[in-house]
Amino acid sequence: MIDVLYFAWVRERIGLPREQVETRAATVAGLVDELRAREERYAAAFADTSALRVALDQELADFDAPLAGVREVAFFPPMTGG
Amino acid sequence: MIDVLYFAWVRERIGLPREQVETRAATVAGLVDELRAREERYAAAFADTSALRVALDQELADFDAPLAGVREVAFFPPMTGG
Amino acid sequence: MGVRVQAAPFDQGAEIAAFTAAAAGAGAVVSFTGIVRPDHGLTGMEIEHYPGMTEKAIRSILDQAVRRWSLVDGLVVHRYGLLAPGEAIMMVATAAPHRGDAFAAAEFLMDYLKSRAPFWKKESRDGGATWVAAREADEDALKRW
Amino acid sequence: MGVRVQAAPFDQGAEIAAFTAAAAGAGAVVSFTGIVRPDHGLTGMEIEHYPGMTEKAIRSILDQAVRRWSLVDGLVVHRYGLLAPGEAIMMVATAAPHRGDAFAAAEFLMDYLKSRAPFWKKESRDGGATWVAAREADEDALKRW
Repeated sequence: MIDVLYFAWVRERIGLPREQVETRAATVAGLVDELRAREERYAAAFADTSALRVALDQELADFDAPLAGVREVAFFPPMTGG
Repeated sequence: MIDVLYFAWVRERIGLPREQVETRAATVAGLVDELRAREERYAAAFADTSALRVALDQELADFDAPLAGVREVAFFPPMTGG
Repeated sequence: MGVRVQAAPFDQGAEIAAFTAAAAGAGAVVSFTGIVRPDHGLTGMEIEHYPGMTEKAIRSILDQAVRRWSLVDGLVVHRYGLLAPGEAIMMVATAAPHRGDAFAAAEFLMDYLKSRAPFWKKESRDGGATWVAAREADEDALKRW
Repeated sequence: MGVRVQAAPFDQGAEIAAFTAAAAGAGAVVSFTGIVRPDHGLTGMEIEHYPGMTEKAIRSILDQAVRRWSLVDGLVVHRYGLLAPGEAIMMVATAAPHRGDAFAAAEFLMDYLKSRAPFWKKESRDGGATWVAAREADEDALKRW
Protein backbone atom coordinates (compact mmCIF):
# COMPACT_ATOMS: atom_id res chain seq x y z
CA MET A 1 0.00 0.00 0.00
CA ILE A 2 1.25 3.39 -0.97
CA ASP A 3 -0.15 6.86 -0.22
CA VAL A 4 -0.87 8.77 -3.42
CA LEU A 5 -1.44 12.54 -3.19
CA TYR A 6 -2.83 14.91 -5.80
CA PHE A 7 -2.51 18.70 -5.87
CA ALA A 8 -3.96 21.64 -7.81
CA TRP A 9 -5.75 20.67 -11.05
CA VAL A 10 -4.62 17.05 -10.73
CA ARG A 11 -6.54 16.90 -7.44
CA GLU A 12 -9.55 18.59 -9.04
CA ARG A 13 -9.63 16.27 -12.07
CA ILE A 14 -9.31 13.11 -10.01
CA GLY A 15 -11.70 14.50 -7.41
CA LEU A 16 -9.78 13.67 -4.26
CA PRO A 17 -6.64 14.92 -2.49
CA ARG A 18 -5.19 11.53 -1.48
CA GLU A 19 -5.86 7.84 -1.48
CA GLN A 20 -4.20 4.57 -0.63
CA VAL A 21 -3.27 2.51 -3.63
CA GLU A 22 -2.38 -1.15 -3.85
CA THR A 23 0.25 -1.37 -6.54
CA ARG A 24 2.76 -3.82 -7.94
CA ALA A 25 4.32 -1.22 -10.24
CA ALA A 26 8.11 -1.03 -10.19
CA THR A 27 8.32 2.63 -11.23
CA VAL A 28 6.30 5.83 -11.12
CA ALA A 29 5.49 5.35 -14.82
CA GLY A 30 4.11 1.90 -14.01
CA LEU A 31 1.91 3.36 -11.28
CA VAL A 32 0.68 6.04 -13.69
CA ASP A 33 -0.28 3.31 -16.19
CA GLU A 34 -2.25 1.48 -13.50
CA LEU A 35 -4.05 4.66 -12.44
CA ARG A 36 -4.84 5.64 -16.06
CA ALA A 37 -6.50 2.27 -16.59
CA ARG A 38 -8.85 2.82 -13.63
CA GLU A 39 -11.33 5.45 -14.78
CA GLU A 40 -11.74 8.26 -17.25
CA ARG A 41 -10.94 10.95 -14.61
CA TYR A 42 -7.54 9.33 -13.96
CA ALA A 43 -6.92 8.96 -17.69
CA ALA A 44 -7.72 12.68 -18.09
CA ALA A 45 -5.45 13.73 -15.21
CA PHE A 46 -2.53 11.65 -16.46
CA ALA A 47 -3.10 12.23 -20.19
CA ASP A 48 0.13 14.20 -20.56
CA THR A 49 2.75 13.41 -17.93
CA SER A 50 5.10 16.02 -19.43
CA ALA A 51 2.70 18.56 -17.83
CA LEU A 52 3.08 16.84 -14.44
CA ARG A 53 5.67 16.62 -11.72
CA VAL A 54 6.10 13.83 -9.22
CA ALA A 55 7.53 13.70 -5.69
CA LEU A 56 8.55 10.50 -3.89
CA ASP A 57 8.46 10.79 -0.11
CA GLN A 58 8.39 14.58 -0.55
CA GLU A 59 11.41 14.81 -2.87
CA LEU A 60 11.06 15.72 -6.56
CA ALA A 61 11.71 12.67 -8.74
CA ASP A 62 11.42 11.44 -12.32
CA PHE A 63 8.69 9.28 -13.81
CA ASP A 64 11.15 6.45 -14.34
CA ALA A 65 12.20 6.43 -10.66
CA PRO A 66 11.71 3.10 -8.83
CA LEU A 67 8.91 2.81 -6.25
CA ALA A 68 10.66 0.29 -4.01
CA GLY A 69 10.49 1.46 -0.39
CA VAL A 70 8.49 4.57 -1.25
CA ARG A 71 5.59 5.34 1.09
CA GLU A 72 4.21 8.56 -0.41
CA VAL A 73 3.87 9.54 -4.08
CA ALA A 74 2.54 12.97 -5.04
CA PHE A 75 1.43 14.14 -8.48
CA PHE A 76 1.01 17.82 -9.33
CA PRO A 77 1.45 20.41 -12.07
CA PRO A 78 4.65 22.51 -12.30
CA MET A 79 4.92 24.63 -9.18
CA THR A 80 4.05 28.32 -9.14
CA GLY A 81 5.32 29.62 -5.81
CA GLY A 82 6.91 32.93 -4.95
CA MET B 1 34.28 85.36 -7.96
CA ILE B 2 33.51 81.71 -7.74
CA ASP B 3 32.52 79.52 -4.75
CA VAL B 4 34.98 76.70 -4.26
CA LEU B 5 33.95 73.81 -1.99
CA TYR B 6 36.10 71.02 -0.56
CA PHE B 7 34.91 67.72 0.88
CA ALA B 8 36.34 64.82 2.87
CA TRP B 9 40.16 64.65 2.92
CA VAL B 10 40.43 67.51 0.42
CA ARG B 11 38.62 69.70 2.96
CA GLU B 12 40.86 68.43 5.76
CA ARG B 13 44.10 69.03 3.84
CA ILE B 14 43.15 72.50 2.76
CA GLY B 15 41.69 73.24 6.17
CA LEU B 16 38.40 74.80 5.16
CA PRO B 17 35.09 73.65 3.66
CA ARG B 18 34.55 76.51 1.20
CA GLU B 19 35.94 79.81 0.08
CA GLN B 20 35.39 82.46 -2.54
CA VAL B 21 38.08 82.56 -5.19
CA GLU B 22 38.92 85.28 -7.68
CA THR B 23 40.01 83.46 -10.78
CA ARG B 24 40.71 84.15 -14.44
CA ALA B 25 41.16 80.44 -15.22
CA ALA B 26 39.31 79.20 -18.29
CA THR B 27 39.01 75.59 -17.12
CA VAL B 28 38.93 73.54 -13.94
CA ALA B 29 42.53 72.48 -14.60
CA GLY B 30 43.51 76.16 -14.79
CA LEU B 31 41.83 76.83 -11.44
CA VAL B 32 43.62 73.85 -9.93
CA ASP B 33 46.96 75.28 -11.15
CA GLU B 34 46.17 78.63 -9.51
CA LEU B 35 45.19 76.96 -6.22
CA ARG B 36 48.27 74.70 -6.22
CA ALA B 37 50.49 77.79 -6.55
CA ARG B 38 48.98 79.38 -3.44
CA GLU B 39 50.32 77.38 -0.51
CA GLU B 40 51.73 74.00 0.38
CA ARG B 41 48.40 72.73 1.75
CA TYR B 42 46.73 73.37 -1.64
CA ALA B 43 49.66 71.78 -3.46
CA ALA B 44 49.29 68.74 -1.22
CA ALA B 45 45.51 68.50 -1.73
CA PHE B 46 45.82 68.82 -5.53
CA ALA B 47 49.04 66.78 -5.93
CA ASP B 48 47.26 64.01 -7.86
CA THR B 49 44.07 65.09 -9.58
CA SER B 50 43.47 61.54 -10.80
CA ALA B 51 42.52 60.85 -7.14
CA LEU B 52 40.02 63.72 -7.23
CA ARG B 53 36.59 64.40 -8.65
CA VAL B 54 35.09 67.75 -9.52
CA ALA B 55 31.54 69.03 -9.71
CA LEU B 56 30.48 72.25 -11.47
CA ASP B 57 27.28 73.74 -10.13
CA GLN B 58 26.58 70.40 -8.45
CA GLU B 59 27.04 68.26 -11.56
CA LEU B 60 30.01 65.91 -11.98
CA ALA B 61 32.43 67.28 -14.59
CA ASP B 62 35.92 66.75 -16.02
CA PHE B 63 39.04 68.70 -15.17
CA ASP B 64 39.19 70.11 -18.69
CA ALA B 65 35.64 71.50 -18.45
CA PRO B 66 35.29 75.29 -19.01
CA LEU B 67 34.53 77.50 -16.02
CA ALA B 68 32.58 80.14 -17.96
CA GLY B 69 29.29 80.85 -16.16
CA VAL B 70 30.04 78.43 -13.33
CA ARG B 71 29.21 79.72 -9.85
CA GLU B 72 30.16 76.74 -7.69
CA VAL B 73 33.10 74.36 -8.06
CA ALA B 74 33.53 71.43 -5.68
CA PHE B 75 36.57 69.19 -5.26
CA PHE B 76 36.41 65.85 -3.49
CA PRO B 77 37.74 62.29 -3.52
CA PRO B 78 35.85 59.48 -5.28
CA MET B 79 32.51 59.06 -3.58
CA THR B 80 31.79 56.24 -1.15
CA GLY B 81 28.05 56.31 -0.60
CA GLY B 82 25.61 53.48 -0.15
CA MET C 1 17.73 30.58 8.93
CA GLY C 2 13.97 30.81 9.20
CA VAL C 3 11.21 29.15 7.22
CA ARG C 4 7.54 29.82 7.88
CA VAL C 5 4.62 28.55 5.84
CA GLN C 6 1.39 29.98 7.15
CA ALA C 7 -2.18 30.92 6.29
CA ALA C 8 -2.09 34.10 8.40
CA PRO C 9 -0.97 37.44 6.97
CA PHE C 10 2.49 38.60 8.04
CA ASP C 11 3.76 42.08 8.88
CA GLN C 12 6.51 42.55 6.31
CA GLY C 13 7.95 45.69 7.95
CA ALA C 14 8.14 44.05 11.37
CA GLU C 15 9.65 40.89 9.85
CA ILE C 16 12.41 42.84 8.08
CA ALA C 17 13.12 44.98 11.14
CA ALA C 18 13.43 41.94 13.41
CA PHE C 19 15.49 40.07 10.80
CA THR C 20 17.90 43.00 10.43
CA ALA C 21 18.22 43.53 14.19
CA ALA C 22 19.13 39.85 14.65
CA ALA C 23 21.62 39.72 11.75
CA ALA C 24 24.73 40.55 13.76
CA GLY C 25 27.72 41.30 11.56
CA ALA C 26 25.70 41.99 8.42
CA GLY C 27 26.51 45.00 6.26
CA ALA C 28 23.70 44.38 3.79
CA VAL C 29 20.11 43.20 4.09
CA VAL C 30 17.99 42.56 1.00
CA SER C 31 14.29 41.78 1.13
CA PHE C 32 11.78 40.78 -1.50
CA THR C 33 8.03 40.84 -1.02
CA GLY C 34 5.63 39.29 -3.51
CA ILE C 35 2.18 40.85 -3.68
CA VAL C 36 -1.09 39.72 -5.29
CA ARG C 37 -1.09 42.10 -8.27
CA PRO C 38 -4.57 43.55 -8.68
CA ASP C 39 -4.77 43.34 -12.46
CA HIS C 40 -7.05 41.94 -15.18
CA GLY C 41 -10.08 41.97 -12.90
CA LEU C 42 -8.51 39.66 -10.34
CA THR C 43 -10.79 39.23 -7.33
CA GLY C 44 -8.68 36.81 -5.28
CA MET C 45 -5.92 34.23 -5.26
CA GLU C 46 -5.92 30.84 -3.61
CA ILE C 47 -2.60 29.22 -2.83
CA GLU C 48 -2.41 25.48 -2.32
CA HIS C 49 0.70 23.78 -0.96
CA TYR C 50 2.03 20.37 0.05
CA PRO C 51 2.33 20.40 3.85
CA GLY C 52 5.53 18.70 4.94
CA MET C 53 7.25 18.84 1.58
CA THR C 54 6.90 22.64 1.38
CA GLU C 55 8.99 23.31 4.48
CA LYS C 56 11.59 20.71 3.47
CA ALA C 57 11.89 22.11 -0.06
CA ILE C 58 12.31 25.70 1.18
CA ARG C 59 14.89 24.59 3.74
CA SER C 60 16.83 22.80 1.03
CA ILE C 61 16.79 25.94 -1.16
CA LEU C 62 18.00 28.06 1.79
CA ASP C 63 20.77 25.51 2.50
CA GLN C 64 21.92 25.79 -1.11
CA ALA C 65 22.00 29.59 -0.82
CA VAL C 66 24.10 29.40 2.34
CA ARG C 67 26.58 27.06 0.64
CA ARG C 68 26.93 29.38 -2.37
CA TRP C 69 27.10 32.80 -0.76
CA SER C 70 28.52 34.29 2.38
CA LEU C 71 25.25 34.76 4.28
CA VAL C 72 24.75 35.80 7.88
CA ASP C 73 21.08 34.80 7.82
CA GLY C 74 18.13 34.05 5.56
CA LEU C 75 14.36 34.06 5.97
CA VAL C 76 11.45 32.80 3.89
CA VAL C 77 7.81 33.43 4.83
CA HIS C 78 5.17 32.07 2.45
CA ARG C 79 1.41 32.13 2.82
CA TYR C 80 -1.20 29.68 1.60
CA GLY C 81 -4.97 29.88 1.49
CA LEU C 82 -7.13 32.69 0.18
CA LEU C 83 -5.54 36.10 -0.51
CA ALA C 84 -7.04 39.37 -1.70
CA PRO C 85 -5.47 41.63 -4.36
CA GLY C 86 -2.80 43.80 -2.75
CA GLU C 87 -1.99 41.30 -0.01
CA ALA C 88 1.56 40.06 0.48
CA ILE C 89 1.98 36.44 -0.68
CA MET C 90 5.49 35.84 0.55
CA MET C 91 8.80 37.40 1.42
CA VAL C 92 12.45 36.50 1.52
CA ALA C 93 15.20 38.33 3.36
CA THR C 94 18.95 37.80 3.17
CA ALA C 95 21.71 39.28 5.31
CA ALA C 96 25.37 39.22 4.29
CA PRO C 97 28.58 41.10 4.99
CA HIS C 98 28.46 42.58 1.45
CA ARG C 99 25.68 43.66 -0.87
CA GLY C 100 26.56 41.41 -3.81
CA ASP C 101 25.98 38.26 -1.77
CA ALA C 102 22.75 39.55 -0.24
CA PHE C 103 21.29 40.47 -3.66
CA ALA C 104 22.41 37.28 -5.43
CA ALA C 105 21.12 35.02 -2.66
CA ALA C 106 17.73 36.80 -2.57
CA GLU C 107 17.31 36.44 -6.35
CA PHE C 108 18.42 32.81 -6.20
CA LEU C 109 15.88 32.09 -3.44
CA MET C 110 13.11 33.72 -5.48
CA ASP C 111 13.98 31.86 -8.67
CA TYR C 112 14.03 28.52 -6.86
CA LEU C 113 10.91 29.18 -4.77
CA LYS C 114 9.01 29.94 -8.00
CA SER C 115 9.72 26.56 -9.56
CA ARG C 116 10.89 24.17 -6.84
CA ALA C 117 8.69 24.82 -3.81
CA PRO C 118 5.33 22.98 -3.95
CA PHE C 119 2.91 25.89 -4.17
CA TRP C 120 0.17 26.32 -6.75
CA LYS C 121 -1.75 29.52 -7.39
CA LYS C 122 -5.34 29.74 -8.52
CA GLU C 123 -6.67 33.09 -9.64
CA SER C 124 -10.31 34.08 -9.27
CA ARG C 125 -11.97 36.47 -11.68
CA ASP C 126 -15.59 37.21 -12.49
CA GLY C 127 -15.51 34.50 -15.14
CA GLY C 128 -14.30 31.82 -12.73
CA ALA C 129 -11.08 30.47 -11.26
CA THR C 130 -8.03 29.25 -13.17
CA TRP C 131 -4.74 27.69 -12.12
CA VAL C 132 -1.74 29.85 -12.88
CA ALA C 133 0.45 28.09 -15.45
CA ALA C 134 4.17 27.84 -14.78
CA ARG C 135 6.07 30.15 -17.09
CA GLU C 136 8.91 28.79 -19.18
CA ALA C 137 10.84 31.92 -18.23
CA ASP C 138 10.68 30.86 -14.57
CA GLU C 139 12.20 27.47 -15.37
CA ASP C 140 14.81 29.18 -17.58
CA ALA C 141 15.69 31.54 -14.71
CA LEU C 142 17.17 28.57 -12.81
CA LYS C 143 19.80 28.07 -15.49
CA ARG C 144 21.68 31.20 -14.54
CA TRP C 145 22.65 29.78 -11.14
CA MET D 1 9.68 58.60 -6.05
CA GLY D 2 11.12 59.61 -2.72
CA VAL D 3 14.55 60.92 -1.77
CA ARG D 4 15.51 61.72 1.81
CA VAL D 5 18.94 62.72 3.04
CA GLN D 6 18.93 63.05 6.80
CA ALA D 7 21.04 62.91 9.94
CA ALA D 8 18.33 61.20 11.95
CA PRO D 9 18.01 57.41 12.11
CA PHE D 10 15.17 55.90 10.09
CA ASP D 11 12.87 53.00 10.86
CA GLN D 12 13.61 50.64 8.01
CA GLY D 13 10.65 48.32 8.76
CA ALA D 14 8.18 51.20 8.88
CA GLU D 15 9.66 52.71 5.70
CA ILE D 16 9.30 49.47 3.76
CA ALA D 17 5.78 48.86 5.09
CA ALA D 18 4.64 52.36 4.12
CA PHE D 19 6.39 52.14 0.74
CA THR D 20 4.73 48.81 -0.04
CA ALA D 21 1.29 49.98 1.08
CA ALA D 22 1.57 53.01 -1.23
CA ALA D 23 2.88 51.07 -4.25
CA ALA D 24 -0.50 50.37 -5.86
CA GLY D 25 -0.26 47.87 -8.67
CA ALA D 26 3.09 46.45 -7.64
CA GLY D 27 3.61 42.69 -7.60
CA ALA D 28 7.17 42.91 -6.27
CA VAL D 29 8.93 45.09 -3.72
CA VAL D 30 12.69 44.84 -3.19
CA SER D 31 14.53 46.64 -0.42
CA PHE D 32 18.19 47.01 0.41
CA THR D 33 19.51 48.27 3.72
CA GLY D 34 23.17 49.14 4.25
CA ILE D 35 24.44 48.76 7.80
CA VAL D 36 27.64 49.93 9.53
CA ARG D 37 29.42 46.57 9.71
CA PRO D 38 30.97 46.19 13.16
CA ASP D 39 34.29 44.70 12.06
CA HIS D 40 38.03 45.31 12.50
CA GLY D 41 37.53 47.20 15.77
CA LEU D 42 35.33 49.86 14.17
CA THR D 43 34.00 52.27 16.79
CA GLY D 44 32.05 54.62 14.54
CA MET D 45 31.46 55.95 11.05
CA GLU D 46 31.08 59.55 9.99
CA ILE D 47 29.34 60.31 6.72
CA GLU D 48 29.92 63.63 4.99
CA HIS D 49 27.84 64.76 2.05
CA TYR D 50 27.37 67.68 -0.32
CA PRO D 51 24.04 69.30 0.59
CA GLY D 52 22.13 70.29 -2.51
CA MET D 53 24.10 68.12 -4.92
CA THR D 54 23.34 64.96 -2.94
CA GLU D 55 19.57 65.19 -3.43
CA LYS D 56 19.99 66.15 -7.11
CA ALA D 57 22.38 63.29 -7.78
CA ILE D 58 20.10 60.74 -6.12
CA ARG D 59 17.09 62.06 -8.00
CA SER D 60 18.96 61.75 -11.27
CA ILE D 61 19.90 58.13 -10.47
CA LEU D 62 16.26 57.35 -9.61
CA ASP D 63 15.13 58.99 -12.87
CA GLN D 64 17.52 56.77 -14.81
CA ALA D 65 16.14 53.69 -13.05
CA VAL D 66 12.57 54.70 -13.93
CA ARG D 67 13.54 55.13 -17.58
CA ARG D 68 15.20 51.73 -17.73
CA TRP D 69 12.77 49.55 -15.81
CA SER D 70 9.05 49.31 -15.35
CA LEU D 71 8.84 50.75 -11.83
CA VAL D 72 5.77 51.68 -9.83
CA ASP D 73 7.83 53.56 -7.25
CA GLY D 74 11.31 54.02 -5.82
CA LEU D 75 12.70 55.29 -2.53
CA VAL D 76 16.17 56.26 -1.32
CA VAL D 77 16.87 57.23 2.30
CA HIS D 78 20.50 58.04 3.15
CA ARG D 79 21.92 59.26 6.44
CA TYR D 80 24.85 61.52 7.11
CA GLY D 81 26.68 62.43 10.33
CA LEU D 82 27.95 60.09 13.02
CA LEU D 83 26.78 56.47 13.04
CA ALA D 84 27.51 53.62 15.44
CA PRO D 85 28.33 50.05 14.35
CA GLY D 86 25.14 48.15 13.58
CA GLU D 87 23.21 51.28 12.62
CA ALA D 88 21.50 51.50 9.22
CA ILE D 89 23.32 53.88 6.87
CA MET D 90 20.84 53.94 4.03
CA MET D 91 18.13 52.05 2.24
CA VAL D 92 16.60 51.79 -1.19
CA ALA D 93 13.25 50.29 -2.08
CA THR D 94 11.81 49.54 -5.51
CA ALA D 95 8.31 48.48 -6.49
CA ALA D 96 7.49 46.97 -9.88
CA PRO D 97 4.86 44.78 -11.49
CA HIS D 98 7.43 41.94 -11.79
CA ARG D 99 10.34 40.78 -9.68
CA GLY D 100 13.04 41.08 -12.34
CA ASP D 101 12.53 44.82 -12.68
CA ALA D 102 12.38 45.39 -8.92
CA PHE D 103 15.65 43.48 -8.33
CA ALA D 104 17.53 45.02 -11.25
CA ALA D 105 16.49 48.56 -10.37
CA ALA D 106 17.48 48.10 -6.71
CA GLU D 107 20.93 46.80 -7.67
CA PHE D 108 21.35 49.58 -10.21
CA LEU D 109 20.43 52.19 -7.57
CA MET D 110 22.94 50.72 -5.13
CA ASP D 111 25.75 50.55 -7.68
CA TYR D 112 25.19 54.18 -8.70
CA LEU D 113 24.70 55.49 -5.17
CA LYS D 114 28.05 53.91 -4.23
CA SER D 115 30.02 55.84 -6.83
CA ARG D 116 27.88 58.73 -8.07
CA ALA D 117 26.19 60.25 -5.02
CA PRO D 118 28.40 62.70 -3.11
CA PHE D 119 28.87 60.87 0.19
CA TRP D 120 32.18 60.14 1.88
CA LYS D 121 32.68 57.72 4.76
CA LYS D 122 35.23 58.08 7.52
CA GLU D 123 35.82 55.13 9.83
CA SER D 124 36.91 55.55 13.43
CA ARG D 125 39.01 52.94 15.19
CA ASP D 126 41.13 53.01 18.28
CA GLY D 127 44.11 54.06 16.18
CA GLY D 128 42.31 57.06 14.67
CA ALA D 129 39.99 57.90 11.81
CA THR D 130 40.51 57.16 8.11
CA TRP D 131 38.56 57.98 4.97
CA VAL D 132 37.17 54.93 3.23
CA ALA D 133 38.82 54.61 -0.19
CA ALA D 134 36.61 54.02 -3.19
CA ARG D 135 37.00 50.45 -4.43
CA GLU D 136 37.80 49.80 -8.06
CA ALA D 137 35.17 47.03 -7.94
CA ASP D 138 32.52 49.65 -7.18
CA GLU D 139 33.47 51.67 -10.25
CA ASP D 140 33.60 48.47 -12.31
CA ALA D 141 30.11 47.56 -11.09
CA LEU D 142 28.70 50.46 -13.12
CA LYS D 143 29.86 48.88 -16.36
CA ARG D 144 27.26 46.14 -16.19
CA TRP D 145 24.41 48.60 -16.61
